Amino acid sequence: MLDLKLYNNPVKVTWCPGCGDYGILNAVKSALAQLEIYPHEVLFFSGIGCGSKLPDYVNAIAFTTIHGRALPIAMGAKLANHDLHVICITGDGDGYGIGGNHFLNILRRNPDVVHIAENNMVYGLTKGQYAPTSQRGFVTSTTPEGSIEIAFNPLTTAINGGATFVARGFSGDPKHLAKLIMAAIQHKGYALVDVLQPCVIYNKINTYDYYRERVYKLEEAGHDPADRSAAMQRAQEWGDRIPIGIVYQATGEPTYEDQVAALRAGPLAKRRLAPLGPEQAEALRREFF
Amino acid sequence: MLDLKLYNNPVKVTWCPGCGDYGILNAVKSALAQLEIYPHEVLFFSGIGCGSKLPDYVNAIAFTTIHGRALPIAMGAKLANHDLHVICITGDGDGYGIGGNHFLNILRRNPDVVHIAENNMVYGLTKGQYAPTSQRGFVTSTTPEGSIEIAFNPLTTAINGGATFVARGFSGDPKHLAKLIMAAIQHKGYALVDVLQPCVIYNKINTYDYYRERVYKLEEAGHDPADRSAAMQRAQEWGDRIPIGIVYQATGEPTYEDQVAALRAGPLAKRRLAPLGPEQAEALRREFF
Amino acid sequence: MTLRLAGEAGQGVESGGAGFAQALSHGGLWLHTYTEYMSRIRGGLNFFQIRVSDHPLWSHTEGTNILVAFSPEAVRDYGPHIVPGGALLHDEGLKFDHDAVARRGTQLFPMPLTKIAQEVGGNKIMMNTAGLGALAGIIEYPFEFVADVIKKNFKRKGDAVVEGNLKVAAEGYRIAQERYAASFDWKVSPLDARPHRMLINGNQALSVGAIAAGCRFMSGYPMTPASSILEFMASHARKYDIVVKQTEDEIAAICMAIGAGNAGARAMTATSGGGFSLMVEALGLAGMAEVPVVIVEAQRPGPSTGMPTKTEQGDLLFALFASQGEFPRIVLAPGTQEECFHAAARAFNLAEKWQCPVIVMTDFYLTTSMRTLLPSEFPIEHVTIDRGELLTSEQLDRLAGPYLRYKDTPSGISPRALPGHPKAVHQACSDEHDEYGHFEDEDAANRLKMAGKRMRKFRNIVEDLRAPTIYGPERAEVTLMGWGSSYGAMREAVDLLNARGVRANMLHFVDLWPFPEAKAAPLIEAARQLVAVEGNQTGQFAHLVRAMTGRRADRLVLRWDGRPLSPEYILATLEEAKVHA
Amino acid sequence: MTLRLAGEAGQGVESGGAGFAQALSHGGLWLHTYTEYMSRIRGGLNFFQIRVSDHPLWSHTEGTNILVAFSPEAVRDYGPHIVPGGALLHDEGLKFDHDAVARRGTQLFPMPLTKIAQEVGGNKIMMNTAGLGALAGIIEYPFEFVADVIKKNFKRKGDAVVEGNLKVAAEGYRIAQERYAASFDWKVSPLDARPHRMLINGNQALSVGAIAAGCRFMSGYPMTPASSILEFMASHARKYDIVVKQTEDEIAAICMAIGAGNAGARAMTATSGGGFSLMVEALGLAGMAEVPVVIVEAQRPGPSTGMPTKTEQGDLLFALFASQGEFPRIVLAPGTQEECFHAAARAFNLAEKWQCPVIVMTDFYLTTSMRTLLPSEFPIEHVTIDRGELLTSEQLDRLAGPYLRYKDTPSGISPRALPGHPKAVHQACSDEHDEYGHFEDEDAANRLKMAGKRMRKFRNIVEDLRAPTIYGPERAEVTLMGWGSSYGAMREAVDLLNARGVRANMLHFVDLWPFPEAKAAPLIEAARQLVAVEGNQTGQFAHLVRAMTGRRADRLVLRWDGRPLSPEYILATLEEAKVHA
Ligand SMILES: Cc1ncc(C[n+]2csc(CCOP(=O)(O)OP(=O)(O)O)c2C)c(N)n1
Ligand SMILES: Cc1ncc(C[n+]2csc(CCOP(=O)(O)OP(=O)(O)O)c2C)c(N)n1
Ligand code: SF4
Ligand code: SF4
Ligand SMILES: [Mg+2]
Ligand SMILES: [Mg+2]
Repeated sequence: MLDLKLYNNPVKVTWCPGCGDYGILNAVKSALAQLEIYPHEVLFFSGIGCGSKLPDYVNAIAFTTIHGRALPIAMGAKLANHDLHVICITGDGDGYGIGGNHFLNILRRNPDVVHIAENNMVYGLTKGQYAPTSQRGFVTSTTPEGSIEIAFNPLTTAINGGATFVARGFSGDPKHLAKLIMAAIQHKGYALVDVLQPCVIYNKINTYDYYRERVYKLEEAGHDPADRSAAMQRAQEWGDRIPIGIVYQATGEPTYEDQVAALRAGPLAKRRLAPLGPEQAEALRREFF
Repeated sequence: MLDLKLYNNPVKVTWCPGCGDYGILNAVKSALAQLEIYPHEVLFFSGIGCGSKLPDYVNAIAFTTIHGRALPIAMGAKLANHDLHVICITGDGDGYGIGGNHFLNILRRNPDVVHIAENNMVYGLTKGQYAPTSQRGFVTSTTPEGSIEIAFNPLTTAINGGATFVARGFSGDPKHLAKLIMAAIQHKGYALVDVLQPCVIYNKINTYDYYRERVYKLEEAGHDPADRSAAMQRAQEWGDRIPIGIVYQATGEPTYEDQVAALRAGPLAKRRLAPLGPEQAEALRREFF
Repeated sequence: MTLRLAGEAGQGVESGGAGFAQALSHGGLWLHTYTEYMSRIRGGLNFFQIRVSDHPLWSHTEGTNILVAFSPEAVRDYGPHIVPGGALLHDEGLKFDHDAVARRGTQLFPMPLTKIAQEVGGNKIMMNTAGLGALAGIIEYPFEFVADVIKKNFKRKGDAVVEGNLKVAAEGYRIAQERYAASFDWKVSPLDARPHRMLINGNQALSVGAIAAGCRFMSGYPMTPASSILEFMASHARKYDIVVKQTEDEIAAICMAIGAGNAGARAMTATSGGGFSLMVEALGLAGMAEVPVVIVEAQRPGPSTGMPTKTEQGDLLFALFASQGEFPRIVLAPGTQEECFHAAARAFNLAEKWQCPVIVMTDFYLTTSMRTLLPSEFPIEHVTIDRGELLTSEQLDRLAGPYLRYKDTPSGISPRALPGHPKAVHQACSDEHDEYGHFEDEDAANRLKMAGKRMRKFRNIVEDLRAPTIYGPERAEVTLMGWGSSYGAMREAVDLLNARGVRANMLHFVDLWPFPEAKAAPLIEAARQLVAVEGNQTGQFAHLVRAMTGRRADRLVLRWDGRPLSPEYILATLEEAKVHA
Repeated sequence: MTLRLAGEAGQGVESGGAGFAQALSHGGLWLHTYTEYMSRIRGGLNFFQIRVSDHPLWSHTEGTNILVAFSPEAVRDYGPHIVPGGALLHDEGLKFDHDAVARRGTQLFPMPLTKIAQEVGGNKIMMNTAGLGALAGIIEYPFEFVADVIKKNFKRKGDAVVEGNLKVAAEGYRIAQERYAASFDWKVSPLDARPHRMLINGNQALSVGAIAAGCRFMSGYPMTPASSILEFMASHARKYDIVVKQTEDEIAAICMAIGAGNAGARAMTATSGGGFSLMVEALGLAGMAEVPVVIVEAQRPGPSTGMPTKTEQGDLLFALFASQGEFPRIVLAPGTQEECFHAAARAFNLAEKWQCPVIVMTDFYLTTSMRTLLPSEFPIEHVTIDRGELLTSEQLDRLAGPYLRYKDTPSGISPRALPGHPKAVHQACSDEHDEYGHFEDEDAANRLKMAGKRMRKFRNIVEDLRAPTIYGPERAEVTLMGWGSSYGAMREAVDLLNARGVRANMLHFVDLWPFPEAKAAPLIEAARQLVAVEGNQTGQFAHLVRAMTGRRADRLVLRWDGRPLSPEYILATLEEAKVHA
């Protein structure tokens, strides 16, 4: 285990006191330390939102991108240098709302990318509008009479869409969450860790207490993550009992990188970049003779 | 039943001879005629693609929009005038690929909109690239070694995402398809009709013969569309046997329009547009006193 | 005089400041408020400042007469903005470098704010009420005005809260007046004439304008500084019969508005630069299919995510040319809150008359700054609603030939029929199309006809657009030229210049595109020294003016540090330029 | 002389035409090909035309010497383009108005094409081979060249197919020569010098340039006329070690390229206007985060879906100003196929050197038109690869202080470290940031520093950019000014004008942005009569030139009917203008 301080940087954290994002930050650092992944070996991507500030607070390579687009940017980076660990941090609006189509598509591709979604069921940074994961009836500044949409379920969507690793954590239990993140990093392929993250300012429904009363651990409930239909069942549970833990995991599926011919000789970014030799050049020209 | 000729217009059809879109066109017209919906009572929307030319070939109100965006435009139109029938025609690339996020979100909203997806599992109009619904291994100009992605399953995605009506038709059986479209139009809420549509030029795998050998009708197989988990099962069937028919239907769910206060007094587009009265005006100003 | 409240997000700087502004407005005073906050929800450093006067104000100005600081950072960062002889009001427990402040000649007004809040009100959170009371005491503004606002604003929280806050405010007032009023030179007294005034910011004014114009549909995706329009419309949806929809992204937002606009509901969306970027493709659809839609582009500093809670006018050329190909669009950039109202109302008329997208450009500064205005500036009930050539049901009943959605006419406007009439079954189309709206994306002659029709429309729009506003003496040595939110700063700069003996005037453009060349060119030509004043780094409007008229601005006064132009900034930059010239 | 093949999509017009062009090229002839097709897969009307000469060609020209028509529509629409004395070659069974054609003085060359195909080849689909054979017979081009191409192109279909086609072509040749060669005036003979020549279109040339420059990653979403770049790269991915990814949309396409570019792979995406619209937000991200990425924008007529398979230069100002805020970007618009190669190669160097997005603008015409070129125009092995200030692993090992990703330097370029080195742990950021890359979206001084750095970079880029090309005599009465694909038409127009005694020259811009003012302004000033020649409706480049230099074009030669500019079109428009002046 590496020293946790390795991941500290001097940037001041700007989250509200009590925000669920703190727990996620701690869990992320702890997972990296336990897996002995050095700051220069991991590439973080995030979008825009409260949660997306997380990479700014970790000493590691990072790219804070634009709202909703962390996943395809991360995928491009992974394909350019698959020696690096790639971890995406998105909000729920960011990752499942505006970024919904990229989410659907990364599921089908299975790159070796970890996706941690800070799911506070609200838009935090823009001051409290409803999010795709907001529960029906949720009252916000843009839904004064309550949301009239069915909440987006990231877990069932991920499993149904082809994800090979799907977990849910709770930021109120950072130790458990760290374990999930470790498992996600170790998983070969796309790994979603959806995190129940209380927003203490804009979500007065899905609070720490709300979750503490409801969450239970799948590993203690005899759940077998390899059982897809059981996983779908668990993924649908919501209300009195909310499962956390690894919901689904399929092993042995090839990653996207595994299947690309051009990547067999090692990461693109590490190849020497030089003009083609005269023979290759001539071959290319001859195609047009 | 109205005269089918009512829906003819003088525009020349530009689809390839044998294209599966012809069967869909016929089925659409037949459904309208059978339901006695006049051309001015129905508003078609489409994106861009071979299939999206369909509305140009029907005498009805139509809006050919941009690639991937028919669904939100249709939703806006429905909210502006919910007296009109709204039918969206999309390709698979159009509706499930670039338009994937709008697809996810219309499922959650349940407007009374019919969505007919011409699923040829390929990009037709741009000359044969793979589509999100292309089966793994499908060889095209952009996947010369075969697609390495898991095919997108519109049916399971729709059911999982909250759709209240999900059906699959086959353009080789336009009569059956017309029945499905009629049921979709009569359904209150979002209704997806995914259509197996052979592209005779660019898809040499999923041909008429391919489907004729495999399709079976759910209504003849004792399937109960109200049974969600049976529906999920059927929606996953692919290979030797491919179900067509109504896969899933939930009745009694309110439509989006039903739940919006401002729509109770009738369609927005039909209200008189006049300046606010002096009292309302004054009330608005007083908010800032 | 300028009062500034500053502290962490969550300390009630904004709500307290707005309340205090109300109290001043009720006293008949004229205000301009200006707020800055950070892109975070708690902590950090925010301020809300109120410039107050006995005559109408157009802008904020630099310098603070009294700073009410709720955090050490507030003292550190904003202490230096206090003018000589000005004061710092703070809780007596606040830790900061007293000497440094005193050395600048600032008076220190420590107050037992926390103590009052706790002991009199029974709750520490009333500390900011205590501060406001104290502020009123120091400037000797009658307590009754403060009390009235407290009663009004805390009403829905119950009597106990009202009572507590009243007592805390009164105690703050009493102590502060006693201790410090005598040594503080600036006072604010209610005026004799106290007509009802509105205290309103740009986004509110724009939303009111939209409601007045019969906006029936709004779709949007939250983005600072545009979100509050969506929120305002949502909170007024039920009362004014509007469908308001937060969408999955900005693409869906503009698409829904286009769908609604095409189906006959006046429709709008609002966003900032990043969201506008996502709307670009559909903007072109509205142009090609000739769909009326209003798009508010509330600018903030870019590129990309940039500075989400700061201000800039950096998106002008982007808005003018966004989307592939060439099509009619209208771009308006109101300069003041009242112009926001009028621009919004006009936007809906222009959109329907010319059947094209209308972009209304504002920015963080204008959207969040409030000014006091007479209600007569908001003639809601007298707004004209002009739907342009929209065929009525009766006209359609009488239609002889087939209905041509894209009829080639001399004006370029094709009379519009809403979907639903049996005689007007028609198609709208994003591909090049014939007059019926059917695909015709091959034929050269048809292309020339239809593109020609659209361009004719574009050229004709200009007749509906307005010349720039002129302010100041007719023959001037210096002409300031600007657009959008810089109006107020330019106007006050012109006054200052003239007061200093420099004959200056200004040209301010609200109607930007199609560029009102015929109306503007002579005015621009006439300028002796033309100074472009813009909140961006490259002088985008100067670029436009040169491209359209050939006239190059002689000087540029640009600001791009995320802060708004102010009269002083304009003057100082002009001075500097002289020095360097 | 120009040969045109025309018929329905699916009749092999394009593949047959390309094969015939190869046969001519192998004879040492110089070619320019031009194709038009419809936005449909079968049916409709397409053509492929070959202009052939014994000297290099720069453009297509109007008028066809011989039309090979496979459908009645081909005769109807293109018959009128046949020059006096020209001929129409057609299947004897083709139904069309013979008299109308004959009345125009066109010779009719009916041929038993179907019959030959069926009887000699055993398959009707060889009819188009019969036509090509006949065409060769009429122009008396030696059959061996045609035979060689048939052997080459049908090889993978097996010997029987090769044999069949050879026999069919020979029979077509024989009959046509016998019957019509004598009465057809234009002949094509192979030249004595027959060095290897490349026959290549703009998209192919651009793709070859990208491969030559070490492009390692391409993501894209199909869109005419850009798709063939993605397809070319996909088909060469394995051989040249490139990751090629078709994405879910254009947003993902540019985002993946940005991710790859930032991680150290030379990355590109390609699209047309509608897709570029969707890329606008991420374009700004690349600008702000300073990520090298190459974006090809292959224009087609807009607005919106427009005319998907036609040509236009309508996106210039959009590309220049797309995305909110102000940031460095580079825009290149190659004018010819060889320039496509060079522009692509330069684009990757410029992107990495200046760490910014580079947009390469082409259009349907340039991307699909082929020209014969000497292989020496494509010095693939001599392309320079300049990655700019990219710190090596060794340099990083020796780094003393902390690594500053966005170091404020005199050039504005911050030396780049790729992710992965222990000494260069760093962050890229879309918000305004400090030199480390950490969020700093509040501080005014930091903003001025960082925005200043980026703008300095932008201003310095211009030193790397090239002046416009001048062609024609130095002192001219008329100067044609243009950009991108109009090069060829302008150049031939200049030759024609000079031949007619009008002293004309031209200025052609490949490097558009940052506008190479210092290099271009004197040339523009020097023009006596400045004529902007552009494939759009509003004169976008003329706008730009006026904005940057103050000089207004004296005349505009614009084309926006979906067809490319041609020498004749330019001349005719100039004539017309004179008449109307
Ligand atoms: C294109 C675009 N649209 C909108 C925004 C404004 N925006 C910033 S963060 C955010 C949503 C935040 O919600 P979420 O992703 O759930 O993150 P949270 O703040 O809740 O952690 C939005 C809409 C933006 N930055 N870019
Ligand atoms: C934004 C944008 N990107 C790309 C295109 C080009 N394009 C037109 S149709 C199409 C895909 C067609 O596939 P699909 O939607 O499956 O319809 P089909 O032609 O197969 O019926 C594409 C990519 C476009 N018009 N707009
Ligand atoms: S607003 Fe909510 S999500 Fe954002 S920092 Fe505060 S508590 Fe966390
Ligand atoms: S390409 Fe395929 S989908 Fe398109 S019209 Fe032809 S057969 Fe139909
Ligand atoms: Mg959230
Ligand atoms: Mg398809």
